This record gives sequence, C-alpha cells and structure tokens, in this order.
Amino acid sequence: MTALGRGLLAAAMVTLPFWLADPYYLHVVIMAGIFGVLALSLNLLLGYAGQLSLGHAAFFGIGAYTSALLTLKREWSFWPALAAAIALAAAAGWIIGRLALKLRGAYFVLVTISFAGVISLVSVNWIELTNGPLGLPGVPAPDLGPWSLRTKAAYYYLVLAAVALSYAVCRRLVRSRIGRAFVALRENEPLAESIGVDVTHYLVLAAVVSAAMAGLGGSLYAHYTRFVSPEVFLFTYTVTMVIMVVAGGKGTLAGPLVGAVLFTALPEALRLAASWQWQMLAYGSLLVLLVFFLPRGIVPQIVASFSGHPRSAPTSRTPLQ
Amino acid sequence: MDQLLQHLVNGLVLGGTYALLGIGLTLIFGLMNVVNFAHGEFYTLGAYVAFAALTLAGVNFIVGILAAIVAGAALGWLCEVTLLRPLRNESIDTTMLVMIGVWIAMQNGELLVWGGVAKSIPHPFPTAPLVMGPVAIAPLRVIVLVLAVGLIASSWLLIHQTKLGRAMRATFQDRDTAALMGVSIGRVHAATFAFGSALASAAGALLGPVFLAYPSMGDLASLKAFSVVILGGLGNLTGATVGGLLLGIAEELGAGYISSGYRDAVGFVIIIMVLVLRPSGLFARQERIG
Amino acid sequence: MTLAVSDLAVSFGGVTALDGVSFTVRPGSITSIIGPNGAGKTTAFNAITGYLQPTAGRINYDGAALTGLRPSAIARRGVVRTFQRTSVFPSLSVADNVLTGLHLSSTAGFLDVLVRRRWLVLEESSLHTDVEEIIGFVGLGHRRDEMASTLPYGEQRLVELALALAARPRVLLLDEPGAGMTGAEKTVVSGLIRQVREQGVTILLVEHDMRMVMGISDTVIVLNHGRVIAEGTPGEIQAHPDVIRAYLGAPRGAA
Amino acid sequence: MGKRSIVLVALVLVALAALTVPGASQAPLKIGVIQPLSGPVAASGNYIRMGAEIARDWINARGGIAGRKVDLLIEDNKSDPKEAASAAEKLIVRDKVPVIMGAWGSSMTLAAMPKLEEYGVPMVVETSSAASITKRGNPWIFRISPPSEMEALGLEQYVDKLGVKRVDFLAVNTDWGRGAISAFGDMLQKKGAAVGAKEFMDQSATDMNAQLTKIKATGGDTLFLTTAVEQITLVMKQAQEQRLGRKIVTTGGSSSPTQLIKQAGAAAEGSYHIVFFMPWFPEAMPDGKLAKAFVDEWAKRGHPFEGLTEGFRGHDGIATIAEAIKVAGKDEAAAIRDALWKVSLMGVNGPIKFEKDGPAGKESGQSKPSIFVVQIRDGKVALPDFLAKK
Repeated sequence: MTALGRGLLAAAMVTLPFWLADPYYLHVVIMAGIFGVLALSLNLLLGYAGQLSLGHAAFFGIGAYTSALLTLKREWSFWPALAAAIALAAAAGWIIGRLALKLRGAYFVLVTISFAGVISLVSVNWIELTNGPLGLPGVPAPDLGPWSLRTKAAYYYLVLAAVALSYAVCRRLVRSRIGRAFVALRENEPLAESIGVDVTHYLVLAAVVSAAMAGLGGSLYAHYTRFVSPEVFLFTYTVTMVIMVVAGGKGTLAGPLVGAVLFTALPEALRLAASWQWQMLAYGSLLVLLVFFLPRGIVPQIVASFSGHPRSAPTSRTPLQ
Repeated sequence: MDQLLQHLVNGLVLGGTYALLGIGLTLIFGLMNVVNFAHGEFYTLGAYVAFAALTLAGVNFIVGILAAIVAGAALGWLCEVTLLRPLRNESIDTTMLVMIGVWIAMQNGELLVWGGVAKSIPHPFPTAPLVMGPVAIAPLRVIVLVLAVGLIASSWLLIHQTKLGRAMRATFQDRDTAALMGVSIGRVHAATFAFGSALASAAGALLGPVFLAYPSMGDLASLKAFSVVILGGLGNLTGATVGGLLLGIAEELGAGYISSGYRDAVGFVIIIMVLVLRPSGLFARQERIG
Repeated sequence: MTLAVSDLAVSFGGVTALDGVSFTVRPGSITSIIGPNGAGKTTAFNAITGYLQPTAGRINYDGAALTGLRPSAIARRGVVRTFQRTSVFPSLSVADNVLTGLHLSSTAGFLDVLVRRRWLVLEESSLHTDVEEIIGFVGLGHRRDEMASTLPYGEQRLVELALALAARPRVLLLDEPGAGMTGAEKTVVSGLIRQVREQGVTILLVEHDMRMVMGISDTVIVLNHGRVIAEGTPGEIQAHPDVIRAYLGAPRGAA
Repeated sequence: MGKRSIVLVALVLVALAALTVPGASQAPLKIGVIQPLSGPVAASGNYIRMGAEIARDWINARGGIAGRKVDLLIEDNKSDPKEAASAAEKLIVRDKVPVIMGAWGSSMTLAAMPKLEEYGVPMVVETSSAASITKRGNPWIFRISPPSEMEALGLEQYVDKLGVKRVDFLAVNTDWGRGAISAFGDMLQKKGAAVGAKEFMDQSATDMNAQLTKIKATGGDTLFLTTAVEQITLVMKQAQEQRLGRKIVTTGGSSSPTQLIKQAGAAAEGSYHIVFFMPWFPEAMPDGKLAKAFVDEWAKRGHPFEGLTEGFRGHDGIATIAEAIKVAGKDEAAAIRDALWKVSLMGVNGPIKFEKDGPAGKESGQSKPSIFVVQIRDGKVALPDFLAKK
C-alpha cells in the first residue's frame, strides 16, 4: 500500500464515527475491531509460529471473565482490570506454550481444544466465582479519567487504539529477529535450532504474546457487551477467529484484520439480505467457496495479483508431526 | 459395588459408539492429514437417512443402516473429489477451513430440511431391559454394541486383507514412495474419505434409535471422535477402538464418582494428561495405520 | 578450541549405531568422516549437535561439555551443522533465509523490539549488510529475492551453506554438502569450504565423494559399523588395509 | 486479476450491497422478535416464532392496530448471547422497532438487556426463567414467563398429594437448570422433603446413564427433571433401561408430554409435567375459547402438536405487545413501555398483568402466569391422578 493509501485509511478510521452515524454500523465496526485484535493474536501463533491453536477462545474468555469479575466483584476500575486480564491470559498462554514444546500439529490442536474445554466447564461449574451459566451481567463501561467511555463513538476509539496497538506489536515483532525466529520454527524447526533459535523460548514467547492479546480482546468484549457468560468459551468463537485468520491470509499483517472485518460484516449482511433460515447455510457455503477459490487467503491473493507474481507461493505445510 | 458394575457396563456401551466414531476419523485424519470438522455431520446424516428410510420408506432396520452407510460413503466420496482433491497441496488449516464450511453448511441444511425438532427413530427391538444381577441394559444397546463390533472388525479386515487396505497403509507410511510404487493417491484418498464417512454415518444410524436425530447432534460426536483419535494415536485402528472404550468408561466413572457437571472435563483432562505424558497417543509405539 | 568426542555410543532400541567412537578435530582443520552407508556418520553428527542424546560418552568443545545441551545452545557455542537432506526455510526468499540465519548475530529481546531501541535500527542495518556479504560469498547474488523452494537443487544446498555460515560457526559440520550436485557445483562447494577454513573455521565433513574428500581434507576418519577403523591423512587412509576391506565389502559408486 | 479474484470481488460487492439495502417503509407497526432459530435449541425458538406469527395474523385479520398492520421482524440469536445483543442492536437501530419480544434463554436475554437500556426500548420476555432478569433494575423488561421460584410456588400445593418424601434432581447445566434446582429444592425442603442427589448434564449430552446410576443409589422416591424435551426423552428412556423406578416430575413447561409419549413411549408412563398450557384440554384453560382457537389454528397450519406447549408463549408475547401499542396509541418505545404497565389481557396461558419487581425506581414488570400439572397415563395426557380422583 502506498503512503497515500495508508494516510487515507488512517484518516478514515480516525474520523469514522463522524460520517458513519448509524450506531448499528458502528456496532458492527466495534465488533470487527475486537475480533481484529483476536485474529491478530491468533495469527501470531498460527500464521507466524505455525502452531494451530484451537483453544484460543480460552484466552479470550479468561480475559473477559478476569476483567468482568474484577470490576464487578472487587470494584476495580477498568484499566487495572484490563491489565490483569492481559496478565492472566498471558499466564494461561505460558502453560499452553510449555505444552506446545512437547506436542506439535494435530496433537497440539487437540490439547488446545481440551484446555479450552476444561476452562469452559470450570466457568460453568464454579458457581461461587463465575456465577455459572447465568453469566455476569452489568459489567461497567470503562472510564478514561473524568470521561465515561459509555457511548459507541468513545468505545470505538478505545477499540481502535487496541487494534492499532496490537497491530503495532505484531508488526514490530514480525519485522524483528523475534518474528524471524517464529517463522523459522514454522518453516523448518530442526533447521531453526541448528542456527541457534531456542525453540522453548520462542514458542513460549509466541504463545504468551498471543494469549495476552486475546486477553485484551476479551476484556474489550466484556466491557462492550456488558455481559459475560460461559458462551465466550464456545468453540464457535475459536472457529470464527480461525476463519478470519486463514481466509484473510495467515502469516500476513493485514490478513487477519481484513478477515475480521469481512467475517464480522458477512453475518450481519446476511441478516439483512436473507431470512434467518438461509443465513448460516449461506455463511457456510460462502466460506467453502472462499477457501476453494482463495486457498491462501485474501491478502496474499491480492498482493500476488498486484505484484504479478504467480500464485504459487507455497506456504509451507504446517507440520503435522 | 452394584453401582460400579452398572457404571462399567454403561461405559462399555458408550465407549463402543465412541470407538466407531473415532475409527472413521482416525483414518481420514491420519492418512489424509485433514482435520475433518464435518465428521460429526456424516454422523447426523446417517441418523437422518436411517430415519427417512425407516419411517418414510418403511424398510427394515438393517436395510435402513445399509442405506445410511451407502449415503455416507457417496457423500464422503463426493466431498473428497470436489472439495479436498483440488486443495490437496494446501496447508492443513486450509483444508480444515473448508471442512468447517462444510460443517456449518451441512448442519444448517439439515435444519432447513428436517426442522429443529428432534426425530425419534423407530426400531423393532423390545424396550424392556435385559437384567443380569445388578446390571440392566436395553436390548437395543446390546444390538448396537454387537453391530459396532462387527463394523470395527470389518474395517480391520478391509485395512489388513484387501488391496485397497494395503494401498492405504502404504500411503500412510510414505505418500511419495506409495505413489512411486504405483498407488493412485487420489483414489486412495477418495476411498479413505468415503470409508471414514460411511463409518460415521453408520454410527449415526446405529445411535439414532438409541438417542434422537437432530441437526446439532454431530457437534458432540465430532469432539468425542477427535478425543478418541488422539487417545489412540493417528491412524491406529486398535488404538481408536481401545481409546473409545477407555474414554467411555472414564467419562462414566468421572460423572458417577466425581461430578456430573464436570463429566466432559474428565475426557479433556485425560487427553491432556495422555498428550503430555505420551505425546503420540496411548497405543502408538510408532505411528502406523492398521 | 578443539572438538573432542570420546567413547561416544548411541543405540536405538537394541540396535547399536555408534559403539565407542573417539576422535578429536584439530582447530582450523578440515576433517572428514567417511564410511559405508549405515556406518554411523550422520548419527555422530546428530549426537554432536544435540539432535539426539548419546547412550554413553562425552563431547567437549573448547574444554566444556556439549553433551546434554539443546541444539540451539550448541549452535550458540559456535558448533553449527547442515543437514543431509536439503533443509532451507522453503517459503522465504534467499535473502530472508540468510537474514533468519543471522539470529545469533543479533541480541534484541522482546522489550527492545517493542520500544524499538535506537541501536536496534543500527543492528538491523548491519545484519542486512551481512546478508549481502554472505549471499555474495556463496554466489547467489542473482537469486537473492527468489523463494528458496523454487531454486534448483544445487542452489538450495548453497542456501543451506549460507544459512550455516550466517550462524557464525567456529566449527562447521557439513553433512554431505556435495550430494546430488554436478561436478562443477562440487568444485565450487569445495572452493567455498576451503575459503571458509581460511577464515579460521574448523570444518567437520561427512561426504561420499572420495575425490572431494581426498582433495580438501587434512584428516580423514573412517567409520564402519559404528566404530572408528582408521584415522589419518588422505594418503594414509587410501593405503589403509582395513579401509580398503570395508569399502570392498560394500563397494559404492559416486554418491 | 484471475478468475478467483473476480469471485472474491463479487462476494465483497454482494456483502456491501446487502449492507446498503434501505430500511423498510414506515407504514406497518414493527415488532422485533429475537429467538434461537438455529443451534441446539432451535426447535423451541421456532415454535415460539410460529406462535408469534399466529398472533400477528390474527391481529392483522382483525384489521391491525388502529388500522395499521403488524409486521414481525424476526432475528436468529443462534443460541449465543453475543448474537442476541447484535440482533437487538440491529432491530433497534437499523429497523427502528419500538418494542421487542425475546430472547428465549436467560443468558441471551441478559446479553440483550443493556441494549434496551442504552436505546430505551422495551422487551417482553416470553421464556427466560432466571430470577436476576427482573431483579437487576432494568425498567425496560416485562416478563410473562414465570421465574423458577414462581413456578416452584405454583407446585407447592401439590407436593403432599404427589407424595414427595425424598427427591433427586437432574437438570441441564445452564442458568435454567441450576435455577430450577435451587428454587424447587428450597420449596421442597420447606415442605419437609429430603433432597438427595443434584446432578447436571451438558446441554448437548445424550448419555445420562452415569447420572441415573448415581441417582438410583440414593433411594429417593421422586426425580425432578429440568431440561429440553429431547433430553427429557433420553433420560426417561435411559431411566427405564436402568429400572430407576421413580416418580418423574419435569419442570419448566417445555416438556411437551405429547412428544414424550411419541418418542419415549412406555418410559414416559406415569410422569408428571409442570406446564403453562394444556393443549389437550384447552377448555380447561382460563380462557377456553382463545385456547381452543389457538390449538385449532396451530393444527390448521400443520405445525406439530408437541410444539404447542412452547408456541403459545410466542402468541402471548405478541398479544401483550399489541395490547400495549393499542393502549399507548402510538408506536413509540417510551409510550409502549408506559402502556405495558397498564395492560391487562387474557393470553392463552391466562391473565397477563405486570407487577413491579426489582429495585425501587427501576422496576421491571413481572406477570404472574398460570401453572398447571398434567400426567401421562395410559399413553395419554391427563389431569394428574390426585386431581382426577377428587
């Protein structure tokens, strides 16, 4: 993208609440932003370090619950609760990262699913802490000094800042020796070790940063919807994140964001375009078509068609064993 | 003690069905490297085909199950040829995503066709339980267990005694070498997917009468099937069989003696422990098919 | 600065791959390990570089034990290897492969990267200079932006060599660097290996091509059935009766 | 740009075009409906929708409200709270509905509630049972379904006749099941019954043998069962297989005894069911004529009979809203909210009238629905034996 394009995009983002007056659209944009953070976070682990985590909703949910519980039960204000949400999610990421050292590919996938399953069941059954399946209503809106970020426009800026921060963190990591070490592990792990990449350190780092970012997304979600229930651990949330990352273009910086916008808008567009019987059927079918025609994701496809390179950039197969 | 025996019998029957689900998936997962999230949808398909055959067409129970097997195999084959074959050189998460799409589309298609109301599938067996001392079990469940064992045994024969089975095993060991030896990888993949889907479909047709048929019934089935695959090791039929039984019994005992709210957690925790302690599954000394 | 292997033994489930192997690699030398297929050459490499744990024995480098260390830690001590099968980062360009290979030449940690310290910019630009230098050295300048997996086989082996050099080895273990190459390419590789040695890097080589081995080695070690059966200069080895017997027993053509 | 890119561009364009479809014209009265139409509880959500459509068609056949037709804008919450909140947002902001009926499950309702407060739009809650919904102090909430406590109180008069001495519970592990166990547990303990096992099952679980084996060991006489009809069927079948031999009482009104007879057969024999509608003998309902008409209309449309025990709530919710609009005289959210306090009508269930519930100054409305007990006897739904004997 040219500097001009980037500037226009930034200007559009910053002024968005002024020209997108309809709060419903703004709601969709905010959800897209929250999922953008989540997709960026998953992409770090899946797209760069090459570890497919299907338990990512666990980090998201841990962030959401931590933030909600601290503000509701301990009456913390939003910002320290947010920090705690990030920290606790990061700690969970550390555990998963340590597991990833022993398990790769399909086995890692399953252990992450199981991890999320256990956390989810804890959230349902540990009534004293989590209020069980009833969930936690009335999560307060965040404050910034004297201002309450209760309005959609204000929350939009909070989410925008979070997306920008997450994007910046990803970008700096990816374009540093750390990001190169992630990619080295994805591409060829024995070779990466032979040139001195410490597998333990970098896999755990990738998992921790990724989980922390998902925790950020979770906290933002909790304070936006003002309600947290065990459904945040639903497998569909993880599936949505994976769809966003892979369809948008894994291992690219812009891919997850494009995916997040598209796949937040798509169900809402289908809500408007089709009656409810057809919405999910159409969603599934469109997903199949999209993967079928753009197997490597939207962003790599666009980059390839603009740069004139052949499409055959073989993303390495994520090693199964 | 009486309670323990009943728990063990319950677990055995439940585990047999888990095993049947796991076998189909372990072949697809192990041999094709496809994380098949639509596996449970073939299970659902089997239940609905059996329902349609038994109530609408009015055929007998065994014919209904055969119809489900044929439908599962046909749709599985179609799915492989049209969707997975063109993507064979893509990464594992691309094919996974396509199967996620199939999962969503199939489930909502079923909702559209059959409605959300659960269907009860009729069966010709008596409902009065068989009683052996302190243990009670429905005749239908015994039949299901017997048929499941039969299907597992035929799968074993197919893998070990037929030319297709040899080709499948060779492909699992080393796809490139198998191709050099004249194995048609495309045909093996299509056959594997059709076979795995047919097994899932058969499981649905068998369990439909025990439980009920409804559109989202496949979600839990998929999850259990994945657990079984991991417990048993990729591509390991024996592992999937034993893993299924173990998972069934463990869940049953967990729910019986720990807490029913954490019933599914028992399965998850076992998986995590197995993976951490024995990363290639309980039974895989080295990975193999068969 | 000496790499010393003593009484190294490796067995896999009852099969003994190495059975009490001892040798030392003189600093600054080119030492080759030869032997028939299955003699244990690659196993020795794997044990030295931490890819497998020896059943018994010690490996010392520069007076300190390497045994029990992870491959990345061994690489950090300057002992770097290449692989028998082509091993590159397939979807990265040649330049990015080498840049990734320079992992140990940079030091930035997580926080440094996040706040983007000023010295980081300098460090990155010096890395890019090194990339050009290394790519130029192996003669892949014309390929710098091409994806590694699309290169012809011989050039992929050069990428692999470049990657290993980027790790700034003091001892470089090359596992059949000439395998699958044309004669002309082998000459180039031999030349490169000599040049690397000129820069003070000790070379330990596994190679089947006897012409290449005899042409560049200072010392040759012969393994058979997991044991060292001979050690000496190329001249001595070519005349050694045990070696001749071992090779006649398992005659082999060009690798 | 290859062929694939063109497909992509087309997809994006379709999505964008869909987003810019202009809102419908102002003429009809719009009522939003949020129900789980797909996902695990899709059956229930769809029955409610069918009931709501009957109410709509009846109102429109009578000429609408003040000459304006009623239009239902139906959204699927996919049994997911996030979707419920999104659907509420969409209905209120995009479609400008002044009033909503929804959102079936309590967690879905709770997730949608902040939106009601944010935009000031009332919602009639037709199914959710969690006490906290009306206790939170959301003045835009009007509930016509009974919270579990109210349901338990409704059963209190029959406890002695049922002969409950030792009771066990098996419930779905959701707010509803948990709430029912605590409400019925309290009520039964107060009546002097001993409480044995409290067991839970996952919403999607199909094999409840472990729980039943455990319950069997407690030696109680009655099992209270709270879950959707599919799971009740499975539990009953499995209880029969295990020779559990308990009186079974289902709570929550979703049990659809007709479906149980059809699907569980002999296993359902003798069980008691708390329902809020008795379509088997509509004449016995508070407004027998209305109930009969509803049952007939339902049958005429070819909807399954077993859906009636859910479907009537859709009718009552929409009827309540229509009445409020009529009282308000306009379709403005705040006016409808005020009017809801004044409505008094007969629904299929019985009289609907809201009383204040929750913290002072921010009360929600709670109607007090009629509660009935039926029994499956000789393969038919009947009034319970203890009532019939009288």
